[in-house]
Amino acid sequence: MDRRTASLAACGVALAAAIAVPFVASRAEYVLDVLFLVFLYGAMATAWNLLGGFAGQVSFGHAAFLGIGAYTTAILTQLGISLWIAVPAGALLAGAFSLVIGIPAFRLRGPYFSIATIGIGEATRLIALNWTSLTGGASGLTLATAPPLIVQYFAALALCVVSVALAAWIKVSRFGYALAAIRQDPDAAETLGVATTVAKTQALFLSACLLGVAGSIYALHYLFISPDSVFGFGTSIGLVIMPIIGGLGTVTGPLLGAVVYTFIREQLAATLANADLLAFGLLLIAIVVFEPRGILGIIDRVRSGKKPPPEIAAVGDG
Amino acid sequence: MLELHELAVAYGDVRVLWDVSLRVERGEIVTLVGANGAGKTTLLRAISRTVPVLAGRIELEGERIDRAPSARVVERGVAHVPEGRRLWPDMNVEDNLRLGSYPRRARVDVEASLEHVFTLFPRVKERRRQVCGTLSGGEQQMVAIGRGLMSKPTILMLDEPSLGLAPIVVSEMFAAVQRINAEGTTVLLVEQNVRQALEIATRGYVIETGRVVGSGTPDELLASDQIKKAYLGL
Amino acid sequence: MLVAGLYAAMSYGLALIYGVLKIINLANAGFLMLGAYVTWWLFTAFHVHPLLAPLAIVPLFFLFGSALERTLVRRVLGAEPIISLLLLFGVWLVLQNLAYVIWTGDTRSIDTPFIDATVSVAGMQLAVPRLYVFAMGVLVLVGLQLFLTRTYLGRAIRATAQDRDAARLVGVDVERVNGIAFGIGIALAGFGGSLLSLLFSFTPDFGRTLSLKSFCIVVLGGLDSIVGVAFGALSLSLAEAFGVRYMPASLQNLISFVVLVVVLIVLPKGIVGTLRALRRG
Amino acid sequence: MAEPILSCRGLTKRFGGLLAVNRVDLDVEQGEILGLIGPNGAGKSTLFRLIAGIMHPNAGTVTFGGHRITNRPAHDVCVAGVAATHQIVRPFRDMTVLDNVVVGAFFGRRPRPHGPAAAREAALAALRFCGLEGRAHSDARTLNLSGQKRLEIARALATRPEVLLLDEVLAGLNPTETDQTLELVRTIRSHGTTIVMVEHNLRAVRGVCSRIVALVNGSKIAEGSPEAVLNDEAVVSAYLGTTHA
Repeated sequence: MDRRTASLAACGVALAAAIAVPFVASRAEYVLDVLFLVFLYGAMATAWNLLGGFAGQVSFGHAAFLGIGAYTTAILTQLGISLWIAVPAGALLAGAFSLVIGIPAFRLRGPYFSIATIGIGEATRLIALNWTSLTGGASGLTLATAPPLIVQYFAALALCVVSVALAAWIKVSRFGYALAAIRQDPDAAETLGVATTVAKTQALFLSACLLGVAGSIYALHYLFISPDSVFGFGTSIGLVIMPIIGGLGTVTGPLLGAVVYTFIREQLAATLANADLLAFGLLLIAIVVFEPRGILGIIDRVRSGKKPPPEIAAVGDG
Repeated sequence: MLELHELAVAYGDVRVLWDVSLRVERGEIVTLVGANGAGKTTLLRAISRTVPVLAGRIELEGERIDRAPSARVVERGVAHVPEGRRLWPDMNVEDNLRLGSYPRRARVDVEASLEHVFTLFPRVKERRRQVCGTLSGGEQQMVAIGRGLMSKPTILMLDEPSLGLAPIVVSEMFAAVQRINAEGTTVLLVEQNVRQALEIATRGYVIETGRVVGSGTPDELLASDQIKKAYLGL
Repeated sequence: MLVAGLYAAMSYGLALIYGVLKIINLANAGFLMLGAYVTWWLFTAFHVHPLLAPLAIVPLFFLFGSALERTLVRRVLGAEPIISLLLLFGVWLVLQNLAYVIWTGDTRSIDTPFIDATVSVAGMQLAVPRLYVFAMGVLVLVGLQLFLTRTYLGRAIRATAQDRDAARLVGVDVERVNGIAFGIGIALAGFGGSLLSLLFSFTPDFGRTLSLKSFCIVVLGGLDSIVGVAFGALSLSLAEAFGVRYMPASLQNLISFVVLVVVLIVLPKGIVGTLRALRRG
Repeated sequence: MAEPILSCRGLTKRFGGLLAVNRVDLDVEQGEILGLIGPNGAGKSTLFRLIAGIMHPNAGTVTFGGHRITNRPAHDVCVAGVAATHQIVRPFRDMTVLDNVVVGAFFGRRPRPHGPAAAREAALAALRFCGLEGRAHSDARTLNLSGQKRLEIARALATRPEVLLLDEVLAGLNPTETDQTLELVRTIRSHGTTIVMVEHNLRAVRGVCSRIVALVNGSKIAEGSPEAVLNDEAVVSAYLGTTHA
């Protein structure tokens, strides 16, 4: 059995297990709740990774898309509109917004783009906070009814599967080659015929739509959303951290990162406020300094028994 | 006073110099000639310790400097005026010059060194308050040489001082180099203006693809066909 | 308007670190916040007058900054810019949440008679702390300008920022300059935070808004000049002062973000950089 | 004579006060190997970047196959059929050698290969052509300089160019590698691709080019057969300098 078949088989087994869980788990409620979060975060991290990992455009403002999805769905359901319309509307609105900001923001490169995204994320949060007539301002929005947990569970699972499958397909497609080329050397990519701005905008759009759906599911799960929760900087931080923990620019890395992220949050957030973010900060520093390829990098290293790639700082100046 | 023994230099995988040996005696003007990409600039950078040395020795007055940090080499009296002048464009002329006397040894009598540079290049004095980015090419080159002199070097290394300058300015430049040499500073010169450089030199070395392929007095070099070969591939 | 002094003081560290090390100090927000908290803590625990706090903060933060450069930042200097950005983002997270853990998320403020004092100048009632902060901001900028133009070390820092190799060729130890510049940058952030604590109440999270303002200021002014930073600080405080007349005060913070994004996109070299390019061209 | 496949008229580029390229006219005939020579700072690489769309000129036009490509973005120029290599090699360091070339095959001039399998096939063909197929699955960063230069060429070839711009592909190579690369250049031409090369190694230029253009300080000073240009008094003094007047 070659590697490809093996990994496909592993995916199949994992998927079957995930489908079976609700029917066999003993403390189903609790297990479902945790797994729901893993899948939701996994989908979100995978979505962020399309732009941040594949194309190397690190965004600190991706909460904006989650927030738009969440608010759109919340507002439309309050008006009595069916979820079959409300959720896609949230996704499309998030996507449309990404086009509006992507066109100017992609004139910036690397770190400048990243800083602009902090500003964009913060600006959308402030707008949500102050547009009281639409969003209810700081007091947030409350939804009347939620679909049963098992439906939410399968929705998160489905979104996660779709995101990961999309990422896996992109990785080997023409589009994926364009993104990888952009990440490593945008100028060289241009001279080989890659329309870099177009490709980056497409990645951003896909990423935003997926996050829009994730936002809808989030709103339906918690039944309460506020600018500080869905648009908050903490959300954006989580989106950056999960893929980095797992392995930036890989297909399964963000999912692994989501598992670690959910675990640390569940364990630490309860014991001490903000201890989880403290841990993420330390983890981030450690990863960047010691193994920028994240968990998958560590696995790779253990497996091949090789030394880490020569000092990332080896390219000194001069 | 400066001796290179079988010096080898590489950037990563790319070998640039192979077994280069040469010597510069006190008071000489030694010119390195050779086509673009032959490794002349790298040779100077190896001496000023701004590229790592792979193998071989560099000795300055008998002391090995091939592992010393660049600051130490400057302190020992080697000034390197790099290709393309490399001034600090947003600083004024005087600040550029004053920073030239950064080594402790040179910080005494800074005013006297400054006066010395101004006598050598009166035009620089006129521009002393001007930001370097706005100077003409010739003026920038004068400031770059002046900055090198501010460290009170015993040996001055010049990399392509005539690059991009008008012929009249080039002549001025070479006259200044001769004057600096007459005042007791040894000069190691890399030039693409071969004829004029050899006119003021005591000796020259021909470098081709990272190796020394010939040496001798200017007349010997000009008479042989080594130079034409090195430059024009005849 | 008087806030401009504060804005300038807290932004210059960012510009200095960018100028010399060519990395964007995303942790600036954390150090601002830490400066404010240390001031508050010295005041409540040891009754150190807040005006004296910088005497401790500046050297302490300088040492911390150089140590951070030596241990962590140095390792990522040659890597892609995004790596150093993520590293400093991690440092920021750690600082911010350490503050949460130590001092909790409660809003803090410093309360002394000095804070409430006012003077009347030309018929206007002006708060003394605001005047003081403005004066200090100006003083620090002038002091820095003198340091950078009059001393060997200061000139070496500018030289390294403009052309590292050339600096090396005149004997500057550029690795040491890196550490010093990072230390000064962090010390300035701490100092800015300390000044801030005189004007505003704060939480561990408050650095973010201000840090974004710093980004806005250095981007407006160009990432490497004191005059630029002063100019950027003034422009932003003016824009805010005018802005609040036409929109609710709660949206005031939005102004800097909008300016940031617009300037990044329209004038990537900043206003000062653009003027300079025009003058040279 | 037939229409030149590529031609520049009055091409000018300023950097601040410096005229890097000064009103240069250049015609490239179908099927030739044109050499572009000149001392350091003559503006050769800038001229290349202007043609490839990496930079845009302050004045003048570039025409390719009868269409103006001035001010078009670099990726458009590549898709139109003008590919360029970079003077300083710029491989995608974390990709395999093959994947580097696949990028070129996937994009570049139409008709493009359909699907990943076809793109890999095309990329392998380009690698084989450049003698790199043995290293197809190595990481690009593990190639030595000569390998990376060949990779630059293979990547550019994979975009199926009609005109290939080679920027100092010989710099840093030893004599054997130089000869191999020159042979490769001849083979590429014999397959119908027109080549313009910037080169310092005049011996190589003399051996391989059918025509030479010399630039000094941004202006064209000579043009013609290798023998004529390399014996031109202005060119010789540009390289060797003038005797003190």
